[in-house]
Amino acid sequence: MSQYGFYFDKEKCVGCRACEVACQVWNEAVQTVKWRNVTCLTRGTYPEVAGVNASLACMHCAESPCKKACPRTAISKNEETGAVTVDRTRCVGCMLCLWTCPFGAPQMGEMGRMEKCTFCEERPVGVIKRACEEICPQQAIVSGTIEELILRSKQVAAERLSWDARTEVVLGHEEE
Amino acid sequence: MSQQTTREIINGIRGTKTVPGVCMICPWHCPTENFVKDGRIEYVRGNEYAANRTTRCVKGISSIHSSRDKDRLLYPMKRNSAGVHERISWDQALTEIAGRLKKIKDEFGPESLVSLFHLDSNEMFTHQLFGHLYGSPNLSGHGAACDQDRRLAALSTFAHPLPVKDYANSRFVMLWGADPFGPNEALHENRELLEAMKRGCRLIVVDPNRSRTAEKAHIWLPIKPGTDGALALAIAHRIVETQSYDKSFCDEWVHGLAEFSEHVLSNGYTPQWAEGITGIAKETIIAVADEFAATKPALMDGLKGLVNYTTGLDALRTVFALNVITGNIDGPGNLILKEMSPLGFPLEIPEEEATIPEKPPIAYGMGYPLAPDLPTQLLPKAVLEDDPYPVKALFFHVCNPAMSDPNTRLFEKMMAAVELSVTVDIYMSETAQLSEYVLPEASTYERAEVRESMWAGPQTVLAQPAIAPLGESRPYYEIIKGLAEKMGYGAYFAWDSWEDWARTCTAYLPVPYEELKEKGVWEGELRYRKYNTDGVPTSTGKFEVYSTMFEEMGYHPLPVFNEEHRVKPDADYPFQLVNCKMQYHCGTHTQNNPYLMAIVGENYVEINSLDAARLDVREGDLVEVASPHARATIRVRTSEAVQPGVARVPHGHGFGRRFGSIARGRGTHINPLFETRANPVSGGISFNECKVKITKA
Amino acid sequence: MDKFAYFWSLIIVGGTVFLMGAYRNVFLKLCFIRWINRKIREEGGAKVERLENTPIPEPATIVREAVFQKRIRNRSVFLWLRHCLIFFGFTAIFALDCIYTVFGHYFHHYFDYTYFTSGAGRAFLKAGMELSGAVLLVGLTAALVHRVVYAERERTLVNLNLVLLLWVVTLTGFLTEACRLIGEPDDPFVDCSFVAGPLASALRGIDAPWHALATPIWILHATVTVAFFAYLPFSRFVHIIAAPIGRSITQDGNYGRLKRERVTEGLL
Amino acid sequence: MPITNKMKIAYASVVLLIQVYLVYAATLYVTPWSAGFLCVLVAAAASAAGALYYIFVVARDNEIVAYNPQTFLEERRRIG
Repeated sequence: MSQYGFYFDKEKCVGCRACEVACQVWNEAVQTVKWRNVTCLTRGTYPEVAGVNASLACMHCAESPCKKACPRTAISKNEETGAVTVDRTRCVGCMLCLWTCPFGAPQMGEMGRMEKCTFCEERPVGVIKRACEEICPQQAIVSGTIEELILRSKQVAAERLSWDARTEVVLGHEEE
Repeated sequence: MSQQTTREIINGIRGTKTVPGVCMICPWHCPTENFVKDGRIEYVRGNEYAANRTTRCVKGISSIHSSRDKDRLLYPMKRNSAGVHERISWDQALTEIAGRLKKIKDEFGPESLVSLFHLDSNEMFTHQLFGHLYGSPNLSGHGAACDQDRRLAALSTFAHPLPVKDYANSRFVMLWGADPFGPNEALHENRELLEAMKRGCRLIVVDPNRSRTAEKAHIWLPIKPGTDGALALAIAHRIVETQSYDKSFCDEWVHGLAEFSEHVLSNGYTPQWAEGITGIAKETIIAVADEFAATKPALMDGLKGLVNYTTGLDALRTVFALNVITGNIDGPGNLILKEMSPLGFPLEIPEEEATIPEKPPIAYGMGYPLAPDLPTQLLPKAVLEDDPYPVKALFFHVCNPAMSDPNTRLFEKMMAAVELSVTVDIYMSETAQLSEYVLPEASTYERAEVRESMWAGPQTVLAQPAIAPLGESRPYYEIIKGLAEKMGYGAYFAWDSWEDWARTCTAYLPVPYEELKEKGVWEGELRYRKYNTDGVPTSTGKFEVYSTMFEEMGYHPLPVFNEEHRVKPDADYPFQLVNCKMQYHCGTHTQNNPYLMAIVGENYVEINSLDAARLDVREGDLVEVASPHARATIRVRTSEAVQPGVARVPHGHGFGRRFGSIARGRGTHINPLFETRANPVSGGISFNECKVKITKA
Repeated sequence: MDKFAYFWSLIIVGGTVFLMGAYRNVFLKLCFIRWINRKIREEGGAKVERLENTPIPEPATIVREAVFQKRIRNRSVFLWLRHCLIFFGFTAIFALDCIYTVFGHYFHHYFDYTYFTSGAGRAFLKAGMELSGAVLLVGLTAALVHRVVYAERERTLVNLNLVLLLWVVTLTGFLTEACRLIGEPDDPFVDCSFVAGPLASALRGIDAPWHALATPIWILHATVTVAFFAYLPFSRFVHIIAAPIGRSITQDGNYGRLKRERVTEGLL
Repeated sequence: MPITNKMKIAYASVVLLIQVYLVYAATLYVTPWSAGFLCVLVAAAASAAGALYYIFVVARDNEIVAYNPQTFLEERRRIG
């Protein structure tokens, strides 16, 4: 059972929302509300302004809180790919899953049931990119097995520390 | 399992067929792939063989809607006496237009036809029909509203109209008023720049507004609007003073370095002087100048932020001069003088058939001999007063000057005064509503195109029709063919399918036609430092920092910083109006798009929170923005990213839109506020020479 | 084992089964959600504390979402009408029933409080229950018809068991009332029961041993009702308990937006 | 451990309390210590036992067993 998931690089994302629309176009038949959402934030006063953009759909967590919080046990985890998906026939749209999801991924669909990113189930995992990853002009979204993604985030950090004089600690690699 | 391309895998999943195409939303023409299944476009993405790989920007991916949009133009229309557009047949439309064109040519000469287009590759047919056969010299793109100054500055410095950027190998990138991460999305360049930055490339952005690119930059210089020229000259002063330019390169390849240095030093363009004007500390200017001179390879480029001011042309000439004197030109990681692929014209027209126009292009008569494109904002005055010579026929193809040019009232008068006005578009745009004939064009999914794309090296895109044209719309080449037959030039347009002229176009490409058709794109080899082999096509055979072309035409050969034409905010009009673009929209075609209108439906005036507090206005309130010329009511958006004293308004919205169920009635048309101001040399529209006052509505 | 003994043992067993279901499908989950939200706040390293774990929902969204059900209205007016009938019918009859049993059957053991048992209140209660019962029955019949006939076209899900169960409950409710009225023709409030009254007079025509049938029908009604309540938390009807909590806290997706902002701010 | 024994005992005691009250309420309708009342008592006892068995044994909250904070940090790290 290999766990797949998304890796999102905030330094590359410019908040253009192409991933949102690509997800809508690819899942047109089953999607009534946007599964992937980009948040663009700016803080501070001119000219000391800091901005960041984050494109978040489901992170397909290993021990997904939404799966445990659902009173109808409608959310299940795919064994091979680790993709967390919702079963529409069981879901009643009570949105307890959204209350517990740390990333705010579940969306309330127009059909009265919860809809969420299905990690592009149709697309063979590990063979081709997900719809949002394929469209992202900056290639800020990367999908793959967790080991690959963590290795990648370490490589990016190492590569950055090699030339960046300021030894800024990169998120999550404190213990290395 | 053979190494299946991702196309085949997706076709396997969805049972679709892949048809290579091209995206027609913005000037970048990214090669694309359309996935078609029984007459419907299921999915679109970038072409995996092209430089942008499978990526596409938000406007591109959402343009799938225009292949199914029921609000598109579906049949030819003619405006009746009551001013209402009625449906007419193709035959009647083409016969009447051809008759009128012949009558106008006999009476006023071929020069009285002006044909404006945005960027469609099928303009080759316009050039051949209206240019070679009909004989009009006034065929022009939308350069005046876009990058006219940049093209002229590049022509005068490198004798190349359109330098592009090789970010992948660059170590230092400085962008003046350009926002590739924001509205002017340049697909593969964005990815290359970000990957280069990950490898340590420095990004410096000069922009009064905290744009998306400024967000990612290492250094952001929040300059006062319109004063980029002073900063560029100050950097040049620093580099020339410390002699940190590339001496060997300059001796061999640069003309006029001595005059340039003497000019910069004697006129006192010191960083201290620039600090007062631009508001950027002189230490920062010196640090940036030294870092630019020291890091190789580096590149500097500027775009919309500069060209919207009358000082823009000289600023860009200085920026390009800085590239040249530090030897950063046409090498890996520099500005690349793009090499075009050997594309021919689609039709063979023998020399003697072509009619040579007697009168010069209208731009000469208007006093802008060096203007690369016709200054469309001065066209209304020229038409109404028959200024250089009478213009009786206007032909618009996929461009909407009624919406995008300043001083809309004058434009409306022109459209009423002119004898024949024809618009070819896929939507009933504002220009179409004002013109007599409206011909529906097939969208990019329903027509073929052979075109050069904007990758640094030679790259040809062969787009093919994926679905049948909607309603009675026709591809542009069919319209031109119909018109040509009615005008008696049918002999040259004797082809039955688009493949015939596509083969003649791509005859000289080294790739076989079948392979190009299957892949959809051909990429030649990106050659660096082409001047070593091919030389520099300027009159002096060198890159010209002292421009002989300008000298001949009586303009100042060296870039200066004069603000005599600048319109500065004053007491009763305290705000500088900046005409900007939105990241999620690009012109008329995205206005009726449900995906984009869901993200941002209407335009807004963006002002700094301090100004909003002073005006006692909150986010979302309606305010009245008034320039000495006109006024408009629009919603406010307070933001920390905008410089106090500046009001940013995205153009391209509103005008009491009537053409689409989603676009109808949304947005505010801001262009009437801008006066008709042109850059004295290039004739480019200086939108931002405009001061406004904002009051609570 | 007379009627009342059976009734009370039924209530005890049904109530406990209901509580067991509520434990597994609601109580456990709410405890977990509260715990995970606190965990996120402590170890998530979110520098931003702005977002509380259980924001106070604004009433406007609740009214729009729960009472007006804008989402179903967007889909189709018929589905919206059907849901409103069932929603208001069920809540009304449930509330009135509680009032009636508490004030009617229970209080008079302690103090002579006859307002609801024989006073003017009885009439209101009676008419109210009849009305809401009728509304509920109409809604449920519409749901049954719709589920069988239109299910594929409307892409809704066909599970008849629940709707059928509630339908039987309502039907037997009217039958019991009708039988009681047959037994007591001179009931002072017969004019208030505008459904059961005519039904009773109609049934009186058919010469079945109505008096003998009264108790079994009453028992059947009681059994089916308690079965419905007991099965509720295990079935799709758990959304009667869970949806008000979940939907009002997550405010039609707004809570998700706040959480995404919190994650993004953590990246600043 | 999200669901402590303390919570389970609290919930179970509430269930038992309700049962006791219902039995007391039944005394108003069913004369105590008559045959019917005995049935009520048996029903109460059975359901109480069933409830306790269910709460402490059947409804294993294994699926909600300790949420491992390390995996949670893992997911956070993937937003680099």
